Amino acid sequence: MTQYADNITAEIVAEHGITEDEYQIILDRLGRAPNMVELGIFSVMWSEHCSYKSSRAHLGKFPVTGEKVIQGPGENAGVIDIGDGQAAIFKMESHNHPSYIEPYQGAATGVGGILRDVFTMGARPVALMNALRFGAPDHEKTTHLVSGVVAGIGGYGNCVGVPTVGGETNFHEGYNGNILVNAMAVGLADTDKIFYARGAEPGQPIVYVGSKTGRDGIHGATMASAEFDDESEEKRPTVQVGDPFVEKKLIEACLELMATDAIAAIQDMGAAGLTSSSVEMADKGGVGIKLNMDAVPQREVNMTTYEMMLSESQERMLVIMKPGREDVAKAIFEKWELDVAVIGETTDSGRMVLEHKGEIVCDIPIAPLADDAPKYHRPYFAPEVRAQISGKDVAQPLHMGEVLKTLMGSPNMASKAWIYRQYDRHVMADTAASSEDPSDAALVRVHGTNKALAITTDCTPRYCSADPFEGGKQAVAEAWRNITATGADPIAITDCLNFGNPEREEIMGQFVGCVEGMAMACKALDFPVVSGNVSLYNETNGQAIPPTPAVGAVGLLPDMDKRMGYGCLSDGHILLVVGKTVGAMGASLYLKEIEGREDGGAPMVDLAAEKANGDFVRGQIRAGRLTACHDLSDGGLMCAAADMALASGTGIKLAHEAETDVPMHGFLFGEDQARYLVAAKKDDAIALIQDAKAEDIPLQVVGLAGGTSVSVNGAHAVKIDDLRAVHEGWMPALMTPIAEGAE
Amino acid sequence: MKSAVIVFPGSNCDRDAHDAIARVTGENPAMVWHQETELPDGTEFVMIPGGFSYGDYLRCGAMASRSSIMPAVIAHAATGAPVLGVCNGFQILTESGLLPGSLMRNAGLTFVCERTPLSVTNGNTRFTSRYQAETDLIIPIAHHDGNYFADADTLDRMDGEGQVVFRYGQNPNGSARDIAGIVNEQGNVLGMMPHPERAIDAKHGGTDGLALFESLLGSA
Amino acid sequence: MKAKIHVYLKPGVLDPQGAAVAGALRNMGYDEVEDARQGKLIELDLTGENADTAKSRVDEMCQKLLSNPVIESYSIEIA
Amino acid sequence: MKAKIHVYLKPGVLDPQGAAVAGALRNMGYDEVEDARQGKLIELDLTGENADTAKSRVDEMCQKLLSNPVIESYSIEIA
Ligand SMILES: Nc1ncnc2c1ncn2[C@@H]1O[C@H](COP(=O)(O)OP(=O)(O)O)[C@@H](O)[C@H]1O
Ligand SMILES: [Mg+2]
Repeated sequence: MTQYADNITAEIVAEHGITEDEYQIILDRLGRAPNMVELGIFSVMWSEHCSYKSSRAHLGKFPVTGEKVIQGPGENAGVIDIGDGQAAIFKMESHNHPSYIEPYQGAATGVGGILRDVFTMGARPVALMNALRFGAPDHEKTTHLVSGVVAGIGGYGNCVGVPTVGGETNFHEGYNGNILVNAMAVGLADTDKIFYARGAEPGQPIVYVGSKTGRDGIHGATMASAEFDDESEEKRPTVQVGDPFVEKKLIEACLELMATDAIAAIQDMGAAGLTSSSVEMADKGGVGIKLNMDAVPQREVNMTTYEMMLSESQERMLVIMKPGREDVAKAIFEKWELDVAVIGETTDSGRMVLEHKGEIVCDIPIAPLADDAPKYHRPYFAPEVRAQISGKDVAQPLHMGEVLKTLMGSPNMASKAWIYRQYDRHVMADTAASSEDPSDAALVRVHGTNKALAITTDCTPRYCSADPFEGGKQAVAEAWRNITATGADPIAITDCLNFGNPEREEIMGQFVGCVEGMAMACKALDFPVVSGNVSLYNETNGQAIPPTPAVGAVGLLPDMDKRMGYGCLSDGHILLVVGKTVGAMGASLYLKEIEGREDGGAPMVDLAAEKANGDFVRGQIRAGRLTACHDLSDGGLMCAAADMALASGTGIKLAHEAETDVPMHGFLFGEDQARYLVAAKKDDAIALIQDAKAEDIPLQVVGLAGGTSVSVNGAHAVKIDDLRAVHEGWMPALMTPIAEGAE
Repeated sequence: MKSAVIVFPGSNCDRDAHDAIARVTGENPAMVWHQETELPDGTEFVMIPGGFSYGDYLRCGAMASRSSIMPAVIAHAATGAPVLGVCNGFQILTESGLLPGSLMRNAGLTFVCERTPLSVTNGNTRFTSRYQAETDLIIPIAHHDGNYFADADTLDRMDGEGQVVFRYGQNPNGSARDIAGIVNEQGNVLGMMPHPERAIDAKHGGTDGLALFESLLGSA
Repeated sequence: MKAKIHVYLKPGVLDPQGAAVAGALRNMGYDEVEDARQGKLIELDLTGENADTAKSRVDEMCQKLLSNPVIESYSIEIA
Repeated sequence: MKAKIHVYLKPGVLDPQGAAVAGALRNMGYDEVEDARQGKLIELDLTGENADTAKSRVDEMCQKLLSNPVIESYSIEIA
């Protein structure tokens, strides 16, 4: 007979997302039945969101160390060394479910949360990125979700004054019922001023700072891990509201406090707020915790301990201070008009003890909450490998220029200016390249230096659906390539692994495949994973999203004067492709947009070629040989050429050699990996060709810059102006009809 | 030139303003917290930076313009000394009555960030003497409420007196008469939505904002 | 006909604007201000004569566009 | 005591939000919407007992902070 405390039933336990087996573990660890507060605490700590119970077994496959890694996964964000005593701190996180329910606040609080992960560690946030996936453009909810999410991201990031410098946006019917909102934040700190969640010792005061606690988002963490059904709109009141004004003050106040030496450990209150922040610091420091709930700043009357511990009110932090230094925090937070209160202390009991209105309302050991959290080895199977498709298997179109126009005006290729115009990209005055600029990665100067961080987010869900393993490799490789194409050295990545229900074997198979592919690419490219986030159960009524392991990557450009972009093409420049072209068409943009099919295998990623070609390109950039460089990805060579032509206002005459066995459409639109389109003046091109030969790098002359059209073999011409019209026109046409009055 | 940058809770271009001034004048400006009641002794130039003071809640600039430092800024302006408000700073200047009119929600209702073509319509102010009149500039904007409004008489009077200093090439926000920046009647208080402090370096948004700070330095 | 719609935040939903306004008023010396909330007021000019029809149509508009049921409630007055 | 303050744009001041709301409602098929205006409703919780004093203090708050006389008017209700 299972044991229950007063007022608790099997149903209540189930509502907390705790399985019967998990409940038995709780009984075992406590030696008694948990009360409501304790049950709530276990439920959030053991939710998928906080415990990674389905994914942990596989995340260990990622390489997480390296010469430049200061802190890998396990803290609030990853930390890498960028030289001169400075570090870049970054992480990406999902806010998928909340954004579907309330797009503005869901996206806004997603930005707020990821910023806190970064400034908690002592970094001043310097850049934001966002990776968005929406349903089909003509789905009834899409435009409403797009406008809300974009306004929310902008509303928050613009107000806190951190530039949103780039991102990616896909539309696919697979996201109709579950959009993805992944936000990434990057910050800068001095290597000797980094703050951790670990480091607490017994007898230290616990200080609460930021906004007051309300009843927001109670059970948000468990909701974020639950599958949707048609009734989920009913769950709406749990969505929390963000206050970017308070966040901005919190950033300044925390950085001011961090400039003192008063902090022992610090942690933002994210999902599961007060519970997870206090448990994580206690667990990492190996201490116990005692909180006086009466001292918690409260926004509403009569809040219970259960509510306070589970609340997800935003813009709050928990600081464990060195004894006697509470006044330092008080003075700073009062100056910034933020709440500040000593709410407890660390102990040597190894337990979490909560006292409210004179009664002990919770007394549980801390270790099981964190370490003994369930960890599942969920069964899975790998999807069947699909056959490769090459140009020869696909009918040749009549007019390549018309195909190009269709692709450049298609949802995934069309300009996203409608989105990024709503983001302040220039605040902090260090943005050297952002969404609007012809650069494969955003470039953000390290303030006061001539160095820049190169930042990109990438993932091609089409490939991951076709082949999780190759798709996982490709996501990492494309990010590495995008950083390389700017002339920067790729350093490390963060990720956001978005998948369906892991209790389904084929979904778990996608997850494992993607993770293993990513891990392999990270090892081959010396590109370790330093932080990340997993978002599972992205499915509605049994319909899962396409597997979407978003990668956010950071590199370093040592000398801004040697940066490379793809907007400086002029008449007479010679165009060349670095890397081998065989014309892989499986799961390509061409197949989807022109043939209306999504079948075929994903393009194979030859990681050795990826590394060799990338290192070659970077070397040529630094040698000053190139005038333009663009990685080849969606839509292949001709789309990359169109990007260059649009950005430069100069046409391109492409040449396809008839005698090769790659047909013209495979040559133009195939999505073979490890390739770059580069441009060089004639003399430099000759030297480039010689170097490539010497280093055994595949290199092919593919065209010449000039004129006002993009053409192939003197035919198939399409005017740059016509390309611009379709490219820039698609998204405004989609969004204009819904002028929403309400913010 | 001794300068001061006023910092409100929610200001977020204060560092950018500081760096632009330091670069052009060679002297670090004082960063003055909104709760102060006096400017540092000898302050010549005051800049109110952009951002979202008080979150832009209620009305942009409304709460900041009632801060305790503002009487000192108003008194400073009354002596004829130069005061520049950029973006949220412009909103604070109109809210505090130092400049006429008001900045309303953009006509397109969305936040707009872009590098905007501007023309200098009065090159004879102390803020613009280093620009040629009618020169075209590219300076970034980034705002939600930059739609300048004033009644027709005020607009006519400002046009007549040369108080309109910058106009947009392509009106991004619905501003009356394409107004991007104005000075007061005395010509010592300038408010503008575009961000000159984000256009002082060829690697970051160009250098078209430099001449504004150089003009100020030249006129001091 | 005119409809006045008052859109306000549901109780318990954080109201950052209201909190900032209350703080600013107290800073200005209005110590009697304990709390502030900010809502929207939307006025519509409507054709048609029937107040009941108008009210039910406006109710629909509120549900579909004018309010965000996740965080807001509304009330309608027809005059 | 509670004060309800209604802040609205003066006639003649263009109201982009109101215009957009009217346009959106008509796009959704509500052809009866001739025009829309958007204003603010601010509710204050006040200490004190005297409604007249409260009203004159709130009037001051409106003039000093809550409304912008260049573009806005206001009305006050004490309850
Ligand atoms: N959601 C977004 N937020 C900001 N910028 C975006 C977003 N989506 C796309 N962009 C920008 O639009 C440009 C084109 O995006 P994309 O086609 O994905 O680039 P690429 O294929 O070269 O990686 C990039 O500069 C990118 O940063
Ligand atoms: Mg790219």
